[in-house]
Amino acid sequence: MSFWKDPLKVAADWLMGILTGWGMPEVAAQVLIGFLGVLILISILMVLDIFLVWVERKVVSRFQDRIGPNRVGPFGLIQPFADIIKLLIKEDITPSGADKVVYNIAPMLSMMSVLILWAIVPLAPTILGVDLNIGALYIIAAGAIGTLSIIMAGWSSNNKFALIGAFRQVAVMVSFEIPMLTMLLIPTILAGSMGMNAIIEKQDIWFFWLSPLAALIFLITAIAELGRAPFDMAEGESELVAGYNTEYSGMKFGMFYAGELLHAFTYGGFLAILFFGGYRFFGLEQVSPFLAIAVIIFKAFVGYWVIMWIKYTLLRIRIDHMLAFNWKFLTPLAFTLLMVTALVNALLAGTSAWLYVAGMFLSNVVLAWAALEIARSYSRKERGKTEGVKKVVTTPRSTP
Amino acid sequence: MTTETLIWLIPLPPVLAFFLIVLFTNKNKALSHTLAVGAAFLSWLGSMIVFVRALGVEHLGEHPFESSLNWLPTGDTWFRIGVLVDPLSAAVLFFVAWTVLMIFIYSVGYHNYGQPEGDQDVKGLPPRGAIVNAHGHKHAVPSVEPMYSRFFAFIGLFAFGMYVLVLSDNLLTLFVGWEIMGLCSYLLIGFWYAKKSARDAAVKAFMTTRVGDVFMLLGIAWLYSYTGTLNFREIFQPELLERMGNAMAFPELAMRWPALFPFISSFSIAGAIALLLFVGTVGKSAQFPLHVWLPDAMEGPTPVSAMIHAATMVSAGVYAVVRMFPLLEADVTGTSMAVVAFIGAFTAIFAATIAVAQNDIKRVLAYSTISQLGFMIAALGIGAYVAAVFHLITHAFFKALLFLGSGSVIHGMEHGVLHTGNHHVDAQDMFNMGGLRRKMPITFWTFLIGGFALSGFPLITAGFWSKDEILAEAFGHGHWWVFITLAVAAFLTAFYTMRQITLTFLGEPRTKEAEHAQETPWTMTVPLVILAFFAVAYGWIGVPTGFPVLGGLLPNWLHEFVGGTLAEHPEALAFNWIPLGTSLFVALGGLYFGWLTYRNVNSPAEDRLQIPLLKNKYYFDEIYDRLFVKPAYWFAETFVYKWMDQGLIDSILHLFGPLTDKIGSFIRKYIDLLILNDAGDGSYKATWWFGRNLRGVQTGRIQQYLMFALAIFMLVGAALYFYFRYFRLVA
Amino acid sequence: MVPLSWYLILAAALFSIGLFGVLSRRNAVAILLGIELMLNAVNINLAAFWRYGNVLHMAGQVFAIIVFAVAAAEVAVGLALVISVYRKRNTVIADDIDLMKW
Amino acid sequence: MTAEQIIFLVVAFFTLGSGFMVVTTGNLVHAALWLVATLFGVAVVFALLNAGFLAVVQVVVYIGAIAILFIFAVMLTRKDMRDQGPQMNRGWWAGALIAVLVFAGLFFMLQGWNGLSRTAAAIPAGFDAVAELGNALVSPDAFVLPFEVASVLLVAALVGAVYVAFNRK
Repeated sequence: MSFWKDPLKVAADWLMGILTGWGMPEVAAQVLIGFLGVLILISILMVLDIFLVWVERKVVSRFQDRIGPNRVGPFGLIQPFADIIKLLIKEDITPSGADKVVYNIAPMLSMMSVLILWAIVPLAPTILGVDLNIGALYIIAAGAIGTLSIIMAGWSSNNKFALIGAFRQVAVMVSFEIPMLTMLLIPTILAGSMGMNAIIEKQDIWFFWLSPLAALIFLITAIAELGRAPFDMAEGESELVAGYNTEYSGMKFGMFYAGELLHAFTYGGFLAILFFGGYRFFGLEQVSPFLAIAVIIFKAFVGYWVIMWIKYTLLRIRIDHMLAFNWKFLTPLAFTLLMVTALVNALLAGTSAWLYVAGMFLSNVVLAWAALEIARSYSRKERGKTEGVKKVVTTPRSTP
Repeated sequence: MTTETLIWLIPLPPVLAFFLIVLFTNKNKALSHTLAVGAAFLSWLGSMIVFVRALGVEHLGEHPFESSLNWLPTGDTWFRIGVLVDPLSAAVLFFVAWTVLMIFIYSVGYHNYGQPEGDQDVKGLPPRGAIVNAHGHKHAVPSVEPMYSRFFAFIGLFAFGMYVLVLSDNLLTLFVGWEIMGLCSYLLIGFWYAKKSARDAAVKAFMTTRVGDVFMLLGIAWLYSYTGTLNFREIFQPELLERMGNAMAFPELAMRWPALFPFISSFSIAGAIALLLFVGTVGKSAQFPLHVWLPDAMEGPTPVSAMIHAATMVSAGVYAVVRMFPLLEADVTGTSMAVVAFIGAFTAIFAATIAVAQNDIKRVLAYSTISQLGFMIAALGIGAYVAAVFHLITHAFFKALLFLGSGSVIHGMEHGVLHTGNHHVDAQDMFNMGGLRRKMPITFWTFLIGGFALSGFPLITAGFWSKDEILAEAFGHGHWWVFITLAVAAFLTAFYTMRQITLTFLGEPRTKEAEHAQETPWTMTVPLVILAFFAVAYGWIGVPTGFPVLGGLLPNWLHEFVGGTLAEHPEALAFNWIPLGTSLFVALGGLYFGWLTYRNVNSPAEDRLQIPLLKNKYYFDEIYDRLFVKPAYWFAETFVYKWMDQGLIDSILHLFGPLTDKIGSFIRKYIDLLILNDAGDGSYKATWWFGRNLRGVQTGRIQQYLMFALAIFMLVGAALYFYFRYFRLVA
Repeated sequence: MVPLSWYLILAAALFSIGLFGVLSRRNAVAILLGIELMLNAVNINLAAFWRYGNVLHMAGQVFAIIVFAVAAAEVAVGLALVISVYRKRNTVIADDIDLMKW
Repeated sequence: MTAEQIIFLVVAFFTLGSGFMVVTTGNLVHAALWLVATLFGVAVVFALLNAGFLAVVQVVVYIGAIAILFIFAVMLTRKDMRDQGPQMNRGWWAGALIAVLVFAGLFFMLQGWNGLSRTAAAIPAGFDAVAELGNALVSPDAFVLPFEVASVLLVAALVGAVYVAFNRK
């Protein structure tokens, strides 16, 4: 077994040998090695995160027909480091009425909720933290911690804008968790397992082709979970200043910011894993784990790029529309899709692969079309109501 | 429709009419009598169809129309009820259908349908007539019966009972019909219930027949317990009859006191059962000694009398004996037959003598009925089965005719009474009549036919043939004393019949009312004519084949037909001149002497036969009064009421009164007030006190409740835990 | 290896703490918090008995799942009631909500 | 003392300590956050018991939904953001006494039970607890009826909660 086939195991065995050679008990050595692995992963992720800041700024400037950071380093690549230095040396303000402990824990939790997701992300068949057999649920569980961090931040700031922003964001996250969870169940059904590796192994045909609608809904809910535009009502600058992180400054704000970026990239990764074959690319993953890592990073970046594309293209949606869209459209659609998928899967399982794929794909298309038709007729009705109301002469409101 | 289905349906129309009239149409007289007569007509029609079909069946006795269904579950088996039409039933059904229909039609006229309502009429009394304004001056005309609909309802039910009785294939439903008729006779005799005499007569009839019915029920029960069936054809299986005829009825009695009760102990089971059933007939057919109710039953309306005495009820009694004749015959000792023959013959002569001295036109007929029924019973007693049935049928026709005729006479007389306005004149007393032949010609001629038939006027009338046959049988079988007794009775019959005709129709009117008597409407005369036809013609079907000249001219159809009912076909008797001569002599002689004696008699005083013994019916009512009624009253009044109730029980009760009072006051003072009352108050006070002091516990604070609950739970739980842990844990 | 007793005692302690919260806190929301602790103690017991009993028989886990559902239902209804009461009476202090007394 | 025992003890003390804070802290939002900590501890206990599914569901349902709901409820039912006055009622000592007694009683009863020191058998190789649990929940031979009843209960409770809390104006 060479380093190039299974680098993680070789490295761990090598370290174990060194540590036990130093007279360390095996258990302690294992814990230490695990701890070391986590540390390395997080370090890489943080570096990646810094790079993501640059990517984000570059992409948005391109969308907005600008050049973006270009002074510090080649293509402005050093710019994020300059930003970090700026954040670190800024005054760290804690509002006078703030609940200090909670105020300080919140950004950490926010960052944590993103980082723990990477425990289950398979970068290659052998390079992954843990192959949890309940991986899909784990994503939601991690999202729950993110929710908690936001409400902690909003409440502890002792600022009404922060609190309102937190409430909004939490409401959105809790709501969109439901279709997201449902959509996580579709790869689960198709793969017959919740484990990430098992899901990837099953994708001889991308699940995207089996259930494009599920991938779309997952993308939408992921954006909502992230609180990014068009679902960024929580931090709508014009009315809430900056939402739950209004009172944060310096590196604490930086953690929220970095957390969000990394979160977006992570969801891009999950989109790739759940629907686009993860590290698999025409057998490249079999050649070398490092190629597999390259493949999944590339796919994650594509997903991230789509998320950015949407963010910088669409307008912000009103909070009630956001929730109504979720509860009245997305959730029923997700449930229906789950049932249809389960049904078609059960009906077509065992038939020829082509028939299976075609049936799955068509059922998704038909369902999407039907849902859009229903939504369209409903909105026509709503519009009719509104137009009817318009004719009524409004009386000036009495002063409160 | 199959004959069996039709037979099932025959009894239904009258009972439907009964319910319809009672429930719906009792306000409407026309509708009521239409329903009743229509129902009677339907039954008549059905009966006639069944009769004609029965005639067409060869050996109907062996293959009767039969149909039955499960009725009562009796353990593993069912008690089945059903209908049966064998030759006997068919013959009886024939005359029942005719007479019932005639009586129904006659009733319409009898109850003055179409006449105005009387202003003085009361419900429960006969109509007294109404005053109408016609031809410029006031007339008294008969008024319509106030309870017109009620009458038709009752006779409908009565007809139902009779049809059920005739068509039954078992003793139980026969008894049901029997009892329905008993009820209806009670209701109809007491139809004018406001009259005390009618009430008493109804009660008397009911109670007297009840005596017989109880014995009959005993007989039925015995029969059922012995044979396990009440179906006629099953009972009359020869082997079963033989077994019953040879078995001793009272073996213990015969063994213990053979000398004391030679008579009773000699009965076979068949004989004993037959005699018990016969007692029922004695009651129903008014045989000695249970005959007393029948003359009193004349209190009812005349169609009822005709119904009871001719068509149905008394016939039913004889019919029952005829039905059970094989059982009677099965008695090897012959004791029961002798008893029956004796009762019949004695009743025949006994009632005939009484009839001679009666002045009431209907009472004469009543006693003549008893007498004629005695003839039939006596005929059965000597084994003259066919003769008894023959006489039963002919008698039904001519006696119905006579009763309806007498009703017509009374009606005519009442017309005269209304005309004169003298209500003290008894319209039923024959000495108030006379010379009615000119006033009421149809009634006269039909009555004459009926009377001659009753007397046995030779050759023409039906009565002659049937009575002659009975005498011939008695003579032929060597029952000398029966023959002589019946001959004397026949002579007396002819005598009092002629007396009746003479006093009623011949001579001159003895009262103004008789002068103003009028012929009755067609609804009454048409039935008379029809019945008169049968009273004459029905005899011709039973002319003995050995009769000189006439014999063989017509086949003796009746003998063939009815005799087929029995398992052993009875032999026709050889002809003998002695009984024929006797019957010729008694009939013609009786008639002649009757006319001779009474052609000039104008008042009861001149009637030398009005001797008190006969007039008072041998004092039988008085004897029964002393023997049964008075002691019963005494027992009820003096013994039970005065001594037992007032003396013994009341005194004990009076003892109880103060005692109870004492106990009550003691209980009230020391238990009620002291314990219960104060305890009640105390409990309320305690509740109040506890509530007052414990309400602090109910704080409304959920957590405190939870604490209490948990504390108690822990205490109880700990107690239970330690109990089971340390005391109950085995090993 | 951890013996079963440790889990059971942990559950018992957690249950008692929750019970104390239920009995002693003034705020109705806090009482509900105590109830949550008690339910979790029960769940620990269920899971522990599953693990230490027959692992192949899933009753313990299934009932833990059902307890989750019941807990969610209880919190939803309980908090709805608390909010409703707060709207009507402007208080969530359990001792003040004592209308149902003598 | 094995590593597992150490981990268990740490988690247990963390859980109990935060649980104690839940019921004693004066600040209700802190109480809710301490509750989150407790629930997280319980989730770790589940994980120690090899009930991974329960652990994750614990986090999803309790922390992601119930705890959030509590914080919402706390904030919706107050006039100002700070808690005033004592958070314990007057009879808190009685509650404490009963709680201690309950614990003592449970402890006492557990002592008398002979299955107490039982150790867990090893999980059979190839045994997938999640798949087994899934089968048990929907198998007609097992727990499909309680499962469905629980889901109906949940729906009814949610509808009821909406109805109760709905602000009619």
